[in-house]
Amino acid sequence: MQGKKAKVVLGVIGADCHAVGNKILNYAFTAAGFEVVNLGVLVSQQEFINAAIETDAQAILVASLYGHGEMDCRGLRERCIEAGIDNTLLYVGGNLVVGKTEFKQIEDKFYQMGYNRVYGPGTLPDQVIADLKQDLAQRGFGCA
Amino acid sequence: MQGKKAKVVLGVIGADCHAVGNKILNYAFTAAGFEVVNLGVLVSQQEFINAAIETDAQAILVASLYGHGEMDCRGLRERCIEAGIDNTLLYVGGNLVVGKTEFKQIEDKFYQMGYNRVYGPGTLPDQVIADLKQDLAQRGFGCA
Amino acid sequence: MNLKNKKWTSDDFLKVRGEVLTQWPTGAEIDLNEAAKYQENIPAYRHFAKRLEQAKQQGQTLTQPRAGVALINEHIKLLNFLLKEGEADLLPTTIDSYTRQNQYQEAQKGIEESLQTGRSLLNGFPAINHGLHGVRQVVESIDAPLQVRHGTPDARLLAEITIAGGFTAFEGGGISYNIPYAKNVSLEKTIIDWQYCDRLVGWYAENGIAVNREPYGPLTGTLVPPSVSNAIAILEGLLAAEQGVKSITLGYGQCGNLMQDVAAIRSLELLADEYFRKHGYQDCFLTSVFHQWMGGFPQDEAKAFAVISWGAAAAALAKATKVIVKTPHEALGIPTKEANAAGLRATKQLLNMLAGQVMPLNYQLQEEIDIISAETHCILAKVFELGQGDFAVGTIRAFQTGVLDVPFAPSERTLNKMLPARDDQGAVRFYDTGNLPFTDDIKAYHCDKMKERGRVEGRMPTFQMVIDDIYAVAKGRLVGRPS
Amino acid sequence: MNLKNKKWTSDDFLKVRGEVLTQWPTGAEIDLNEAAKYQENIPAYRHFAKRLEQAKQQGQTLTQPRAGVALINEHIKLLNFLLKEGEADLLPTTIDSYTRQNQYQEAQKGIEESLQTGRSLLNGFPAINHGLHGVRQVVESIDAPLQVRHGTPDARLLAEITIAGGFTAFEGGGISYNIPYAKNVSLEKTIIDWQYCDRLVGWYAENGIAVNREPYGPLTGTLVPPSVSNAIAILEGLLAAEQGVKSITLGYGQCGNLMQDVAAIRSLELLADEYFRKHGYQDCFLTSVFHQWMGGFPQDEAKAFAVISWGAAAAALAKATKVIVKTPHEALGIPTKEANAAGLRATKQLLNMLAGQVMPLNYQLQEEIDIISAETHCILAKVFELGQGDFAVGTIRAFQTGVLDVPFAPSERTLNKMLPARDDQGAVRFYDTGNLPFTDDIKAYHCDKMKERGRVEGRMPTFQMVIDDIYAVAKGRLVGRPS
Ligand code: B12
Ligand code: B12
Repeated sequence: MQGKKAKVVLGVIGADCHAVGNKILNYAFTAAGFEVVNLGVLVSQQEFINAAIETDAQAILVASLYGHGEMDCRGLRERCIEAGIDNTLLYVGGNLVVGKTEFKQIEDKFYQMGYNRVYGPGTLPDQVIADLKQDLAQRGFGCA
Repeated sequence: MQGKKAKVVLGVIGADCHAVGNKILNYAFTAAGFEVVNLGVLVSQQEFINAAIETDAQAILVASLYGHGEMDCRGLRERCIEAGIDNTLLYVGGNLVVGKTEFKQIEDKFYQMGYNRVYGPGTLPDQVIADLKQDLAQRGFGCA
Repeated sequence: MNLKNKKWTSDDFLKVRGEVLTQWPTGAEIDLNEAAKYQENIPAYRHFAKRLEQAKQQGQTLTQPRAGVALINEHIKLLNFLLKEGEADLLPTTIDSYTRQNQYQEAQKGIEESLQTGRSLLNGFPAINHGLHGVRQVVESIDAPLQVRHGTPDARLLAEITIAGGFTAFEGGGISYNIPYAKNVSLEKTIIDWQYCDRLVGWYAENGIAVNREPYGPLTGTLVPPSVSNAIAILEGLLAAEQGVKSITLGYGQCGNLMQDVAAIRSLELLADEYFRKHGYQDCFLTSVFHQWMGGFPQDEAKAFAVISWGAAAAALAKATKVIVKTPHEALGIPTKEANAAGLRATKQLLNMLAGQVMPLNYQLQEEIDIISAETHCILAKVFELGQGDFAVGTIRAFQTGVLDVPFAPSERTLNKMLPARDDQGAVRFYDTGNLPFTDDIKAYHCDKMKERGRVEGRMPTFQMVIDDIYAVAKGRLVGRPS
Repeated sequence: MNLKNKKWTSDDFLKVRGEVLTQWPTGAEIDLNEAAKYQENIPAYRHFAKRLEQAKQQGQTLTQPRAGVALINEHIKLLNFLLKEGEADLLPTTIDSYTRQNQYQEAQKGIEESLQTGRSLLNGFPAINHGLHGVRQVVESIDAPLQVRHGTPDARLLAEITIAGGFTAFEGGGISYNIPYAKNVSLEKTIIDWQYCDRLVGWYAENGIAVNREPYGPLTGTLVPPSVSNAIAILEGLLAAEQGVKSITLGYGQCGNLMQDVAAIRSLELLADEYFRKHGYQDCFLTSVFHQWMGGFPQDEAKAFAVISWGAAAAALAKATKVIVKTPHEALGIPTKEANAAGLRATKQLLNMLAGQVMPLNYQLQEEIDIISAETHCILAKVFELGQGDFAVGTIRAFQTGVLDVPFAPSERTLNKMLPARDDQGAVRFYDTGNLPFTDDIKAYHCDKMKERGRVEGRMPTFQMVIDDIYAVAKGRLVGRPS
């Protein structure tokens, strides 16, 4: 599979309309050689699942900025399993809970929900790209 | 003694040169009808004692702004006693210790050193004047 | 209904109203005549429009925070804290995001989970679920003017419930609460829905109650050039005035370059007066609002305080009627009430220290006023032309053709062809004017400014420059320099 | 020795030097030639004068905190913290008050008590007691330019030890470290003692090492009108230049009205250039320092951050070469290192956001520059006249006659006849010009300004107005209004 472009589904979950980070992540992942399926903002869990199945994506990058992330993100891993795409990497990032909170707490919460990587506010795309490349390489997917 | 002007000795102790508060206290106590013996800044303990004895003052108002108050103010009560003016009221105010500290702690420290009243930063003259009038009245000194 | 910039008939209004009030059970609680009586009893100092008029006349700048939590009692406590510890002049009630998307079921879940866990799991106050009585409980517990702040494309029921409940000001508009807050909602629909809200406010005005309306000025809060936000603010103001609104506050989000920020508010006030007069709305009382920096904030609280203070200073020097205040927690999450009050106090300190200080006119300020005004005129003239004399119709066509365009917006209803970037002094310029209807002179002006910056940085203006600018303030600067 | 503004002879210098070095045992450790060699090895980026020159040429404003504690290791930790966590460009070593009063015995007690209790009982670093080796330990542990900041009327031994120890900048002057810091010390003596310090720095300059000197600009920090502090700054600068100093930073303490503050720095720079050229010191490199608000601070940290930020903004808009930074603990006590770093970071954020933004000339700024310059000229001309062409002699006579006068100073050597107060916009004016040698026009100007304020406040200008102004910033405003 060497040389094939890795595919990621990108979107902002729930009733969240924060678009700026989404546009930048889209730009950065594309520039880094990924094929990005960008669902934009206001994306439901089902839309994430459908897009991942349709495009056979290696990872779903879920953003939540507006504070309802805890409620919105719960159950996505279970839906992946139901949909038979339990191998898909789930990354989540943004301002994940309401209010300023110790990041370690948030991380644990989202790990328990089945997310593979959890990013706090202020994360730069480069870091996420490097992590994803590493995770994909570990899974034997040599990417761009 | 009704009607007689109460006398206070005013000064900034130690190597402290903060003059603004001193000038304002001088003005305010004078305006409130006290006779103020203002020693200004950079006043030693002995100068306070001497002035109080010479003028037969009812109170000594010690200011310390610059942070060395703890070292500078220690022992003044003992000197009063030695000098036979142990009845003199001792007030102290300003930024009494180095650094931002819980005021309660500072207060206790200076009470233990024998000061009758302790004032923190931001004290307005009116409050001190009211307190002094009350303390003097209790001691049977009806003032202006 | 056919979109037109024309005051709705009573029949049209009442017909739609019937549907609106059934969107959620609490809609049934509202009786307009009873509501008008309730509003009449609100004393002047708690009345938003009156307080703003007074401030404008006295040359004062008032402070207002954002704040809202899920539960009524907690919300009341929060607002009273901001009033006392934050010395706020005006108070908000920020609505949660589910309500903004009309997902009242989700909001209900949020209320219940908040009750269970004892902490607010919603990012705002779900006013519709709390209903008329819940809203009035808030109104009656807060001794200050109260405004609803949200971001709701379809806010008709929210307007009905909160105004009947005693709120005296309502933020939003058909453009400004669609393009930055929605993905795929028809502009035609949101403009019509906001005509409804404005007509409702117009109805109150006809009954002697001037509820204040405030189009949402900063849009995406991210490098929006002043002429773009000013044009949209004036358009929404005109649409509101046509429906009978008599108190309007036009807004602008700080860009960070002082001369440009002061010029933006001056130009907004000047042009709004001009357009309102020209189109027959001179009886509408206009005020202005300056939003402290709306883009990404630094995480460090000391640095955040600096950004907040700079916004306060610019608002004071621009003499805006009110300023919307950020908090030292901005980059991280909904602020605690303490952090919110701290932002307010910092702002108040500077507004007081700068009271009486105005930015004197100078060549640079004049240049900024001139360029912003020229651009705004270009846009508004073209919108008018596209609409064949109808600003509502023109707006739709302007967005379709990119004559109006909002950068970094989530909405698919804006072309996203225009791209802003900062010049060497940090003023927001156009890296690409897209389809904005600017003269060649104006285009050349921006092109020169971008080239000048490029020269200083030793790089060609590219999209990377735009990205660098987006991150800049959070990283401690205004202009995103190459590292 | 007879006071004259004339470069000391080598003989005179060496004679006095013999006495100075015996004031405290550590004086014996100094060897000037060895010290010059030590200074030579300090790299340019750690060299104060060079860093300032570079900043001025690049239009940068550098940040510098105040900081000093009793013990060497703690002091090093503190400075490194401010460098890393505060992002400070320049670092200080603030000297304790006993050392400032030459009470080295008391300072020693402070060191010992600090060692015992484990917290600094001194309000600064007792450099003389720590001696040459202690000082060098600090210098070698800090990777940034270092300045001595103090307030010492007789700082001769301090200058000897700290400069030999590797400090590349030394604050103070015969007027500015007497009048605000002493009660009854002869001006003649302090000017002579500071000629000594300047001659010492001049000696280093002759040996190729430009140690920076900074007259202390803000004086009492309390409503000092710009022309008064500018005149004294220029005088001290001229006296230093005569002794051979080649790098001088002139200072000004923020008053709070933006136009006045920017004008004060501009006028200071313009006039200093003029006087230095006129008197033959054009080879002296001049830079400027803006002190964030030096008067009473608000206790609330959020409000303190606002005051700090406003100082940062004014410094940036005035394009001062460096800014001395306050902390959110200012009103309460010596700041923790965290609070100190927070003040620095807030300041840095604004300096970076305002880099490239300058205050454009405008009629109000011009008016302020004109009035400050006119006043400063009046004062300096009269000093020159009183000294029959000698600025040192003239200074003594000027203070005796009130031609120079510093408000709220502890010193009995200033007449204290002049009284400042704010006008309605918050600019610091003269409530009473005392014996300042102003023209009738200038006096009338201030009188009008005070009357204008009186009218607005509905009260006659009285001393109460002055008192209200002294408390104002701490209470959250600039102008002390009647309540
Ligand atoms: C102006 C000022 C100066 C000026 C003083 C000019 C002058 N000669 O007067 C200058 C710049 C010269 C100066 C120098 C120094 N200062 Co200073 N200064 C201040 C500042 C900013 C304001 C003081 C002031 O004038 N306030 C206005 C007057 C009206 O208020 P006040 O002085 O507080 O007095 C009122 C009350 O406190 C009370 N009060 C005062 N005394 C008394 C006494 C009694 C009996 C009562 C009842 C009430 C009372 O009533 C007064 C009237 O309302 C304060 C911080 C602040 N408050 O914001 C620091 C401050 C006092 N200074 C401080 C320090 C450390 C110094 C220096 C050592 C310099 C340094 N580290 O850089 C030197 C000291 C030199 C010396 N030998 O004393 C520290 C003290 C720290 C501490 N206690 O932990 C402070 C708190 C700043 C800080 N946070 O670091 N300073
Ligand atoms: C601009 C902005 C807005 C604009 C958005 C315009 C738009 N449509 O995009 C407007 C003004 C419309 C807005 C609205 C609201 N906002 Co807002 N907004 C911001 C702000 C100031 C900046 C966001 C931004 O654009 N940053 C720049 C981009 C580049 O960074 P970013 O979004 O953080 O994304 C980066 C990283 O986080 C990371 N990342 C993000 N997602 C993901 C996902 C993955 C998988 C990974 C790996 C990484 C990653 O990478 C991105 C690129 O570097 C932030 C606060 C801040 N950060 O300073 C608040 C903030 C996000 N908003 C907030 C809130 C609450 C709201 C509102 C509810 C309004 C309100 N209370 O007033 C509404 C929400 C409406 C809705 N339905 O969503 C809160 C969220 C609170 C919380 N989580 O506790 C914040 C934190 C402000 C605050 N402290 O209150 N907002």
